[in-house]
Amino acid sequence: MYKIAKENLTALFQKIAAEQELYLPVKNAGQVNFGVWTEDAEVDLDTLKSVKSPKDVFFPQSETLYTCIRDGKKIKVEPEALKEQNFVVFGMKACDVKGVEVLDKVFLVDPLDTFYAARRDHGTIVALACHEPEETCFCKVFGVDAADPSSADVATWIIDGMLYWKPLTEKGEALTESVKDLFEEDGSAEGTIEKEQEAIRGIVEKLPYMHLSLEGWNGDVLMEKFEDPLWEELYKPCLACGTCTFVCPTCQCYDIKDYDTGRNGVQRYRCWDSCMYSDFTMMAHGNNRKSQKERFRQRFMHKLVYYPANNEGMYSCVGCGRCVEKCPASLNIVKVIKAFQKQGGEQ
Amino acid sequence: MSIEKNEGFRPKIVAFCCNWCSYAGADLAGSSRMTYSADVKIIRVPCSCRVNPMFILRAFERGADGVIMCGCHPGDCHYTSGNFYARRRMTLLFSMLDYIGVENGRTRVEWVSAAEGAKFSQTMHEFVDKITSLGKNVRLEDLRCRN
Amino acid sequence: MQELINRAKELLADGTVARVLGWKAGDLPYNPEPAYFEKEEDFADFVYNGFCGANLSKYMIEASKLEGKTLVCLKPCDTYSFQELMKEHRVDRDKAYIIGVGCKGKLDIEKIKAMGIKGIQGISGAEIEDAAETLTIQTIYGEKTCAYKDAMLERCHVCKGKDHMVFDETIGESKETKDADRFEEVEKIEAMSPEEKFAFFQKELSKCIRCNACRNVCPACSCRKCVFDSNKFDSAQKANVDSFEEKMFHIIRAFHVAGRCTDCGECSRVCPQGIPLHLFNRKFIKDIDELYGEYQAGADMEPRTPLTDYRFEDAEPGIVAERG
Amino acid sequence: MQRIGVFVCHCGTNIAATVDVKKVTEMALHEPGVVHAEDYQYMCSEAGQELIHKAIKEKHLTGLVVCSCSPRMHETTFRNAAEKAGLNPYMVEIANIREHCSWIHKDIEEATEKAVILMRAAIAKVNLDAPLKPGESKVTKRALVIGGGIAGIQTALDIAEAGYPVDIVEKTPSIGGRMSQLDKTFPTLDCSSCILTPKMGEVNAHPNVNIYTYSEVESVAGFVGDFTVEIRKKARSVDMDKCTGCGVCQEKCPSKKTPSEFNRGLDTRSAIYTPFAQAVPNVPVIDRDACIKFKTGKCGVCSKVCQAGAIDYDQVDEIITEKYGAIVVATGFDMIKLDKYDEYAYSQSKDVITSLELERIMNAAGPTGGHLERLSDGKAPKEMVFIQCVGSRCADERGKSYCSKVCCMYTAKHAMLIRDKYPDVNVTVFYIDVRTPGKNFDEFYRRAVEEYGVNYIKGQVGKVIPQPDGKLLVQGADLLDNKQILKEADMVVLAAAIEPNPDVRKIATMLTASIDTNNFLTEAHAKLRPVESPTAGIFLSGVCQGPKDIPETVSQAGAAAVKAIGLLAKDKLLTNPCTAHSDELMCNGCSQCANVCPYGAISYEDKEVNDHGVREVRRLAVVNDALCQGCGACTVTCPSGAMDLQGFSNRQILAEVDAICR
Amino acid sequence: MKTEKNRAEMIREISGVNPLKCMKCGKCSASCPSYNEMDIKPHQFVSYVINEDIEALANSTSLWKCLSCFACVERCPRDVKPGKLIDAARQIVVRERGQDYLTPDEIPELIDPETPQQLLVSAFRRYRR
Repeated sequence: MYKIAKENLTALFQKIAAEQELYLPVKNAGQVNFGVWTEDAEVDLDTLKSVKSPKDVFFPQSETLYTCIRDGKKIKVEPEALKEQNFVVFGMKACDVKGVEVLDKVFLVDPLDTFYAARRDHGTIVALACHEPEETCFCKVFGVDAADPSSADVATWIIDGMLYWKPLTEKGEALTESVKDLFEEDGSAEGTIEKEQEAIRGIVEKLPYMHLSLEGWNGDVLMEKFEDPLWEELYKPCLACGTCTFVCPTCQCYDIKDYDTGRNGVQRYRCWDSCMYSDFTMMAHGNNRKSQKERFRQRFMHKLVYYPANNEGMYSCVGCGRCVEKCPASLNIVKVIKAFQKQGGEQ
Repeated sequence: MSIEKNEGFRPKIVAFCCNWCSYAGADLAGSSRMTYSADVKIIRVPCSCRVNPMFILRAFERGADGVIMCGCHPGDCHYTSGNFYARRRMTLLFSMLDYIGVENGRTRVEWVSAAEGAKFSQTMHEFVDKITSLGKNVRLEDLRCRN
Repeated sequence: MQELINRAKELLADGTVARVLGWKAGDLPYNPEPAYFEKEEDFADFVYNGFCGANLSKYMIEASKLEGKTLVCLKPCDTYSFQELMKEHRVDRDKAYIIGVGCKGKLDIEKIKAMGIKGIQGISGAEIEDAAETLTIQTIYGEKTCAYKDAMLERCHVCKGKDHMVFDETIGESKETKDADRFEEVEKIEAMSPEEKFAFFQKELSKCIRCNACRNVCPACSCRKCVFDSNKFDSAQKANVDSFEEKMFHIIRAFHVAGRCTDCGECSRVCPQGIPLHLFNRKFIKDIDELYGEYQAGADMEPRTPLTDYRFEDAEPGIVAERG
Repeated sequence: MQRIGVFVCHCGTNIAATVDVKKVTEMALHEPGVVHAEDYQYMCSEAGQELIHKAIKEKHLTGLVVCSCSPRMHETTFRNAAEKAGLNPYMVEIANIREHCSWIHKDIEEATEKAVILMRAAIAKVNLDAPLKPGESKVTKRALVIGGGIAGIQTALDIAEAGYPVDIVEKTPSIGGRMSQLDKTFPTLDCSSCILTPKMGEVNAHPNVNIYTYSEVESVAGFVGDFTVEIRKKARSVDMDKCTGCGVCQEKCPSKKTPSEFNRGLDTRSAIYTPFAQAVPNVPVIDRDACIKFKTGKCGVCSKVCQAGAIDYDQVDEIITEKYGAIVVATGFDMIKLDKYDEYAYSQSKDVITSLELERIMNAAGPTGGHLERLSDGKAPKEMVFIQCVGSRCADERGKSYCSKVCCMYTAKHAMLIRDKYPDVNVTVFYIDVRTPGKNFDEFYRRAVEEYGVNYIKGQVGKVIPQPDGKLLVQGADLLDNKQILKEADMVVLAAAIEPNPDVRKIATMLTASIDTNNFLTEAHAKLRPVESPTAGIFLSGVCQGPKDIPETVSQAGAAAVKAIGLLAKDKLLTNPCTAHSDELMCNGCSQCANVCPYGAISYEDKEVNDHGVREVRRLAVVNDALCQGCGACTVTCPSGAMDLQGFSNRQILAEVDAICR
Repeated sequence: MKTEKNRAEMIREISGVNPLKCMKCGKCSASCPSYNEMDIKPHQFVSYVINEDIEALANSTSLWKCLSCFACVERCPRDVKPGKLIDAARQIVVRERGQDYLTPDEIPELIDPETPQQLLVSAFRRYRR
């Protein structure tokens, strides 16, 4: 176990960034999102949640796949290069790391998404524990421990002005090796961290959503949930914007579009899609989800039923609470789960 | 930015001209052999009120350095009131472009009648000079379209 | 609030209305959601407090298609939007029973959180009846307080006034909350150099994730099919691939609502990235006021808006350059 | 995918000397969709057109791009050539490489490069062209004239003479209008009714003319060539077929206290009345507000005395629906109200009158039998003062900003007539400017001064003060002498401004004809189409379009008639196919487009649509092809882009932009 | 001393009047109760301002003969309001002299609150000569 004083973090970032790209929470025009570290970037490790999840480090909102260039009446296809440089993501929270696991199960299975895979191969995740969880958090419901981001490559904690650094994987070890001279070793760190973890878990217990029950949600209840008349009520406030899907760490749908640049050819790119949008999965014959109710249902059925059905019961929600914070109509997955629970109770 | 510095820079300029006055004015400039820069390319529209702000932004997106719209003089519109609507639309659009920091002068509206060939050519001269002095449009360009 | 509930129940019971559109209490102290109430027992969850910022006018587009009348609770500023929608034939006045509800300024949870208040468990002082000037906030990390005024939405600081533009009846008092100049921010930007302006908007807009929340919440953006979703115009955009597209979207959106935007402030309220989107709309409003005479969208039923009207002596577009 | 042919014209050396036409032709073949490209000396020649014909046939072309002179020059030529070869004429686009390229550039390389870009833009546009077909609409061979004054009468007569049936709708019980109220006309001083009455008789007797008096236009639907108009024929209470016009009923009517409209309220009339002796038709109406029978149920004198049995108290308003191909508006004018001009004491003294009131006083059939006298005491005046520009040329809201145009001349007429008939009466005219543009007009004014000794003083009157002895103290200024003048007068005549008949606003709305801030109807073009409204099929006659005197009115009335006849003479109207169209699945029905349409071509209907499986009734914009002129104002107003213009569609213009910026 | 141009500009600014709107109808002179006592007549005021001959206006008796009755202001058909021009000229003269007979706090005690403000102000200018 290593540690470094908080005020020396800039030196750490400089050192990492000298070797590879470094993504971390940066405040820009008042909002914190993951961005590339630069000398004048305003790093913000105190804000609990970035507005967008850091998933776009691995799965960018838009990326070009290939370009078609016309030469007279011939067409040349130039595929986009894959990510080849190593990079580090610093400051991801336990829920966000779990979000990447959810994405892995989609993009790293056959057929392999090479663009995503390349980014995963070259990226090292340094996670940071949540020291002050908030009322919108419900990660524990989905088995995430805010105090112990242990599925990352490196786990860190900030306690009393010290950052504690614990490499967990080979990638993590390698990164540690490259910056080791900035660290000091601390044999008694485990104890300090355990004490902090107890405190965090104590706070987590007090959070309003902590006892949300997922009973009745799994891969086996497909038709029953799908046909439930409750959806007819729930979707009504939904404005059909894509905020929930775009801030979500696990939403993985994308659309493929073409952009004619004129002289630089036609670029085929993919960009995040949202099941809330009216042209979601639009096909030549039209759209198979005609109403907002159907599109709204899709999002929650996907997270709580379809995904678990295909992934040994793993939900594709990690309880980060971003949708709770950002929905313009104050709708969110918690309200949906609770509504079904209430209905179940009544029955 | 001085004009000297931009020597060799050839701006791309799109001119929207209404069919009844300005396009005819441009024709008159041509038949009177009044030269202006080849960097100006004219698109014929029925009336200045056909020009959608999206056309103008699209031109900038695709790498235009200046966009000028010409129509009949106020009160002379072939359709009686088209250019009045166009005038308000363009005033607001230009004001918004100015507001978000696009250099003043990249857009212009000029009323040119069918008899004003000389004015058309003179206006294009001035506009090309202005755009040349402003240099390449970088604030409203889509990088994907850049060479 | 009880008066409102009683009246709503009464109108529901006597068949005047088939449903009530109001707000349902959320599961956190600050997240009530727009909801329909059709049965007496539904009202257990009915709430109207400082966090009911949502402008329900837009929901009336869909509600106008339903059988029977819908009772809708509109705050003074919401009624401008409703009237503008009436003017555009997007809502049916005959299908609406409007209760003009009082307003003492709506709260912005983002502002409260920006004060460093987190782990919120309870908030008192936000009820519409409370005369308190201070909010008391219970959090996991202890009790916090903040002035009601400091937690108000930006739009409430430039409130259009306490009068409802259209209503069947009104319930509750409103409070004058205007304490700032509506165009101050716009003027500040206008005074910047082109480079500063560009940097300012580039920075703000770079946060845009094209979630379309601003568009979808906007009562003026009521198109069945937005140009940015349509292939017909060759203008579909789903993501901002280049920074140009951020500008394109927001400029065109502001342009499309120019002269129709009532300045209800919903766009800025809902932006997940806190982009001050009202600065676009307000710039157009300011220009319209200065160039074509003061105009408040939604304040009347005159069919022509500033962009569908003209005067011979209107300013030339060159005025933009002349103004500097 | 289109199969496009590109034809590059040399225009002799006009193009070929500056543009490398061979290179342009070669470049064309690299463009998507182009299957044929060739160049030729003169594309517009017979031989050139033959090349086009051949290529269309052999290569099965679906679109053409001609790189040549301005489309304003030969677009029609090439469209016709395409049509002859069986291709839709609207599948042709012109790249203007002469006026916009070869003639203005000197450098061959530069000009060639530009010509290629212009060609690309045209190819991009033709790629998105769709075949268009001009619409046809029928023409109902009947005209409607709204207003039965001299303007309406003249227009109706001219149209009727050309052989088309015409209906006149007149609001009052008789045709004749303002002119029938005038005594004499300038500058010839002929008697107004002597020249008007025969015209009224002529129009009444004309087999092609049908007059609806005491009637108003209720609604107008349809469009050029095919208007449907509802006319409300108000209950006259007198059977027009039975009445012989003997006038006994008017004599015997016991209710005689209603102010006479015709005499401007200077005297009274009976409840059953014809406005004036020469009224056409000479059939009285019962003013139901004044009639004792209608008010109390008791009376019925007129019915008893009528030997023809024409009185019909049970008559009701009748709605007549008729179709018309053309509508002429001739609604005329009235004097403005003077209630805001307290300083001239109009409402305080009976001896302060308007010029139109003076006309009635001067008229032999008027309230004083043509004798000039003070209305207060019946005495003959000795001093008369005329005040000009009362409410005309006024910058504030009390009056009108425009010059009423006729006042200078009729005041000279009045002054002259008074001096002629009553040489002992002194006449003073306070004027700001004397405006006399017109044939023999200035001579007329000078005669008033030189031969009749009318005293013209440059300067406005500030105040008219009624004196206890009944005189009027006029306080004015003489700007040329730099003196303030206090003058005692017996009568003061105010040249009040004229304004369009207030009903015109309602009528213009029904017709969707545009109107200016002063309520004058707007002409389609101020110089070139002065008697047409921008709305097709609507024509303007007389003062409803702007202040004018009788000869001008009559000439405009004739011009409006010619325009209407030109329209009625057509069997069918071909409509411009480059019109706007609304996509019903995208339309919001918000009415914004209708607000900017200068032609009233957009209406709304509730229609059921099937939006990808969702069926619902929506309010949708519908463009009338016969009315739409294709300006495109609506397309930009439409936020969703539902409204698009054929031939200049959004995607086409964007494609041109893209091609130019590439 | 300000230039005549400046003074003319000031008169326009103070009065809010655009003298170019005048159509020389003379209704002001026709309405003026003090006409005979004035050397420069009301309808002539505009020319002096347009020609920037403010010195003549400043030395004119008219400045102090005008009663500020505002008949001309009321009746002017062109919205030119000569009474306001003359009032503005008066104000300029007074300002240039730097006179101040009353201190601001003395004024409220002396006046009837019903009195129109404009009358008051112009009366002060007129009588403190």
